[in-house]
Amino acid sequence: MSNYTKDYSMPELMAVTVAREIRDGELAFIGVGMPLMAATVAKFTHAPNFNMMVEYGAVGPAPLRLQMCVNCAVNNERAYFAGSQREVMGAQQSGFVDVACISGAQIDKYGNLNSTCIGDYHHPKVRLAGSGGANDLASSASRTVIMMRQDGRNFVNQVDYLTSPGHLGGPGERAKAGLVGGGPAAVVTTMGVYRFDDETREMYLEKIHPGVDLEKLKAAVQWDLAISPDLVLTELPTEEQVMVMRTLDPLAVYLGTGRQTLSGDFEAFMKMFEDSYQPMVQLMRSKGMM
Amino acid sequence: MSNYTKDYSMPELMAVTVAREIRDGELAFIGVGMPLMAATVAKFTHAPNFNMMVEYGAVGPAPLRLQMCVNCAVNNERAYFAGSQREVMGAQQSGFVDVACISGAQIDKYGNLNSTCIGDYHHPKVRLAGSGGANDLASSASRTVIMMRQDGRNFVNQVDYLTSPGHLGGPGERAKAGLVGGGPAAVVTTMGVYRFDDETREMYLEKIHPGVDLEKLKAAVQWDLAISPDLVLTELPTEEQVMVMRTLDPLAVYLGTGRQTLSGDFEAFMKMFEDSYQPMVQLMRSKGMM
Amino acid sequence: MRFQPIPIQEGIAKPPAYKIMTAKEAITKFVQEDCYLGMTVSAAPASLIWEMVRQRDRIKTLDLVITSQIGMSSVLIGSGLVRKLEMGYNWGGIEGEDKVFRRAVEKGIPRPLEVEEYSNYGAAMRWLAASMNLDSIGTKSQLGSDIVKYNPKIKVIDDPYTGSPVSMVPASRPDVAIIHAARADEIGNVQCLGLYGNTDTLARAAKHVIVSVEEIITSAEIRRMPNLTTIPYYYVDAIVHSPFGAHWRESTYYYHHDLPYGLDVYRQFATQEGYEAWADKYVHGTKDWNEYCQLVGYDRLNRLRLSENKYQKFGEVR
Amino acid sequence: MRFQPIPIQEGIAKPPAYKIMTAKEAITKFVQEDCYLGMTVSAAPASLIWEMVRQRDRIKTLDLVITSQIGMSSVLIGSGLVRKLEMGYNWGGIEGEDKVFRRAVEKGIPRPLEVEEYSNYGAAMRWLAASMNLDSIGTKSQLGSDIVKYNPKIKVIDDPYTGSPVSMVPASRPDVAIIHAARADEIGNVQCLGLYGNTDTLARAAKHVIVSVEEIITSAEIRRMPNLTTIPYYYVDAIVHSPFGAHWRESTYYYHHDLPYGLDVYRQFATQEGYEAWADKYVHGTKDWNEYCQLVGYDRLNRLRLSENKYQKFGEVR
Repeated sequence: MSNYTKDYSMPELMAVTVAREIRDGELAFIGVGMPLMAATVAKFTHAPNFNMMVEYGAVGPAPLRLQMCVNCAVNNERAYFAGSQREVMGAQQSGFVDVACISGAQIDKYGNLNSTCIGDYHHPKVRLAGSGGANDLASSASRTVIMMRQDGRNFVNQVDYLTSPGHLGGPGERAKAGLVGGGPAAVVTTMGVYRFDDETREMYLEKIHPGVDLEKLKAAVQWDLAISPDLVLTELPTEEQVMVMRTLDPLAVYLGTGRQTLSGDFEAFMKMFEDSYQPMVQLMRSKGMM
Repeated sequence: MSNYTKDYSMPELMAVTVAREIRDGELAFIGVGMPLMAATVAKFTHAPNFNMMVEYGAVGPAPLRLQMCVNCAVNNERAYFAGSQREVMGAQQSGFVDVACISGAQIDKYGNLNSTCIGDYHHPKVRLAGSGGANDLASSASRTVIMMRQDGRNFVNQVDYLTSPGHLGGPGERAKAGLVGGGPAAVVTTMGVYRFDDETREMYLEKIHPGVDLEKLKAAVQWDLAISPDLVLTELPTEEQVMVMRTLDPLAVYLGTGRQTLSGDFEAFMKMFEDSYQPMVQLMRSKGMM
Repeated sequence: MRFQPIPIQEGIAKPPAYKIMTAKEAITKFVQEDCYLGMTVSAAPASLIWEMVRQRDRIKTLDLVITSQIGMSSVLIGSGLVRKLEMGYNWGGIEGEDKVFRRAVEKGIPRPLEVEEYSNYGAAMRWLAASMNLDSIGTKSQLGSDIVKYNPKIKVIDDPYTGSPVSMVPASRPDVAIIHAARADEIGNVQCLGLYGNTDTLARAAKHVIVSVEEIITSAEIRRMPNLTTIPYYYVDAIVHSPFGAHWRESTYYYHHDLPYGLDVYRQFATQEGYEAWADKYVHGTKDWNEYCQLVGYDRLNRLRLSENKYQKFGEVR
Repeated sequence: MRFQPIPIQEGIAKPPAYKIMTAKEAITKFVQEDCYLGMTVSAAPASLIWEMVRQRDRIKTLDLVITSQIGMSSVLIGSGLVRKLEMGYNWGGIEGEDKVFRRAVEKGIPRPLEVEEYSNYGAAMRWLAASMNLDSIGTKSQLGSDIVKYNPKIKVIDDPYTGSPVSMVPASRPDVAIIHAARADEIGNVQCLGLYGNTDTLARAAKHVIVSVEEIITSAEIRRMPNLTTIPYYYVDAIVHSPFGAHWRESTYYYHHDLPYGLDVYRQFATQEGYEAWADKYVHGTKDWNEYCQLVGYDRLNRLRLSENKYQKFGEVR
């Protein structure tokens, strides 16, 4: 089954790597963008009984088209449940979410994330979106998988604003703060895959992406990064995994330049749905999903 | 319109008297039994835009048959809303219930009710049902209307257990306790109709039922009962009011001996629905309700 | 590849696996001695209650938590299974005075019954709190009443923002919830149709959830109107197919309350001997719900169904 | 006698009266200067937002409370109406970076914007608290984060039962809620179909509620499936009939997100001049929602509808 391909982009590699963090039968809290692509890959390949939970109130959607947003009509498509945010967020605070995918603009060695502001909170250099559901998921999901670009400046000693708790200041601090979830289990970046030491709760490098230079990676981390003695290359995407992503999102809206393509071009947008409809039907049928 | 009738029973007089406490356009929290009959009279006569709220989660049912219980299937019949108790109880705690009908086994002069036990709580002579929704409604409804038998022993100086707050110990005490509702507005018994003095919050007799002796009524109250200087006779039921009750409940399940009649008699039960179906359809049609 | 349900795993979220079992299997698997059992009465999970009474020698003792119960808790209390009752209300409703409850509280027959008491909303909020993993929650009910005086688990505190009094109730997290509902698919997505009281929060508060249903439907039917799903599959451990499973009580869109039966049962419950005679015949004398229905008579049950459907049927206005 | 809707009276419960009015009438009647306005984005109440922007000279200032907003709040912030934003999240979603929000917070353009910040669930719980008339409620979110550090309105306390830390948030009771939904009858029973986020609790938390809908339906249709009623009439002040009323965003079962339009709008919003040019043309340049739809083009809107209905239609699986 593992027909690896070299025909992939970096966002596709990241999405596939995140997908592999999702196990069959699990319930995962998923936003749009890369997490959605990862979830879709998981569902259509190794985790057919995994289900998505979407923040505005959907569980288990099985759509034939690309979601646009966490409150999007598409999330209702053949879902098991559609209703309130309270339902899904209440379930997640109660520990029913096995895995959640979150992100941030900055991260520290304990996996604490900032998605609120760069610079001083009251006079920000860059104002960002704020927590959204990220703080909630970081607080209460059984485990989180963090995805982010690694740009050389955002693996920091201290985040400018701690939006979403990782392991806070180290061992035992989550429990002391009253947090019920397990915290971050993995960080998937444009350079590699990181996990957290069971004892110190500090991040270490587990896998490095093909073609990434280890020294450059280390230079892109402000602290003295621990490296796994068993450091391996990140597993490549399979042909099927890449096919799934390109079938659902042929214009690479989430993993490429689709948004630039579509801005103002209504005909291209309508065509995207028309073109992807039959391939998606065939994909769903081939997987016994419809 | 007021064609008064003398063909009525005491429970029917009480139900009609309670019905007159309900104003058009209001939202009333209604249980089964006498409150249901009162609500039905109101809806079919002077308050067509009044709606019932039922504890297990229904609003505005317009059934063609007799409700059996607050969680009964009948409450779903052509309702505006069906769902959770949280919905209706949350609304009522927020003040959306204009009027609620409650009852109890004992009452004191401030309208505090006991529906929990007779005698000591830990060693009760008679164990009763407990609060149910009565405490909730007594706490938060804009006003309550209390219905009860007056048997000579239950208008007491002190209730054995204060299940549902009336005006507690007098003026200002509800607000001090943190209660958000207005408390009892009227008490309708087998003898008369009582209201509460605006200043002292003590109960006084406003109306006396036809045929009831005032001295006997006073003797049936443990405290020195205040009597309105404008004491009047309770208004009689109209022919239409009695007709409504007997159309919905031809065997007097709630206001008579219907339960004895029906115990073990399945055929009589089926016949009750068959017999009442067409008259109810006609009644609903005559009122423009279907 | 077909989507195959996978085996039940350990974990909080129940997987989307095949969950249909018999009442006997479900009760045997999930309800153990000293179980803290939550139940609601909309609709009544009668087929599950009967099965617990059948297994009373194994189960021995239950601590029962309800909001309000009308009728059905009598069957459990009369069996001697219930040691403690956390409640807002317990009575017979239209069937009248609950003499089973009275005997247990007043005279300790068939065993002493400890009562922990709230208002209905207070009791309901305990499941709401647990459904969100909160340890407690406030309500504006119960204030100034003897409910607070006699239940030390209710704490009246000042709201930390406004200083207004609020009565706090502790979260209730039953070991097992038993629920009756209209429909479910085989992986446990449950639709309650009509009024459902506190069923939604109870299912979210309990560690294990057993749901008996009138109908098993396809997952495609669930997916047709996902807004109607009251309890998503991840809360549910077992689905028990029990047509007429709420008898003598009602099931919205399916059948009407069997009032003559209920009144007659309550007449028999006036004495403990009467209770035992009824239970011997209708519960212990039947091996499962189907046999109970045969004893009541499917002709009778069918007429209750026709009567209900004359007035209302799902998706129609009649 | 016909059942006649009665006039609106004073009181908390809104009566079952005829409530249909235009967006202009509803906004004029209920949204005043310094209004504390609650809104959700599922679906987006675009027709009501446009109308507030048209009336910005009268309304002058709003304090806005949201949980998460994707796109639509930019239109209000860019207009200069918003003085304060209580929020969990504010960004463009798939449309990208919200430069309107950034300009307001970073540079005070077009006016300074005070931000009061929660997690999404923390923000949502504020409406849940208000929906039950509680002054505050707890959550297990926000603990240990800087959200608590920078928002003094969040209080971390020990649960009175278990001593576990819980972050309390104060109830939010907006003066007015603006909501977009699928369907309503003329007395204000509202059905949200599909995901509805926090719409249910917002409607219960606010003092006045304006709901724009895709379709006006009969009360008989409401009564056909009362389980689908998301907001009963007693919460609702005004129903505004706004077909395509969430454009450029989606409305489940009605039409798809108009992503090319949204992306183009966000491109224009990169500068305040761009915002003003867009608003001049599409908001101030149209007198009502129908004119806006004409400007966008009903042919285009209709194609979005056909696209949505190819994938899903209410009551069917496609």
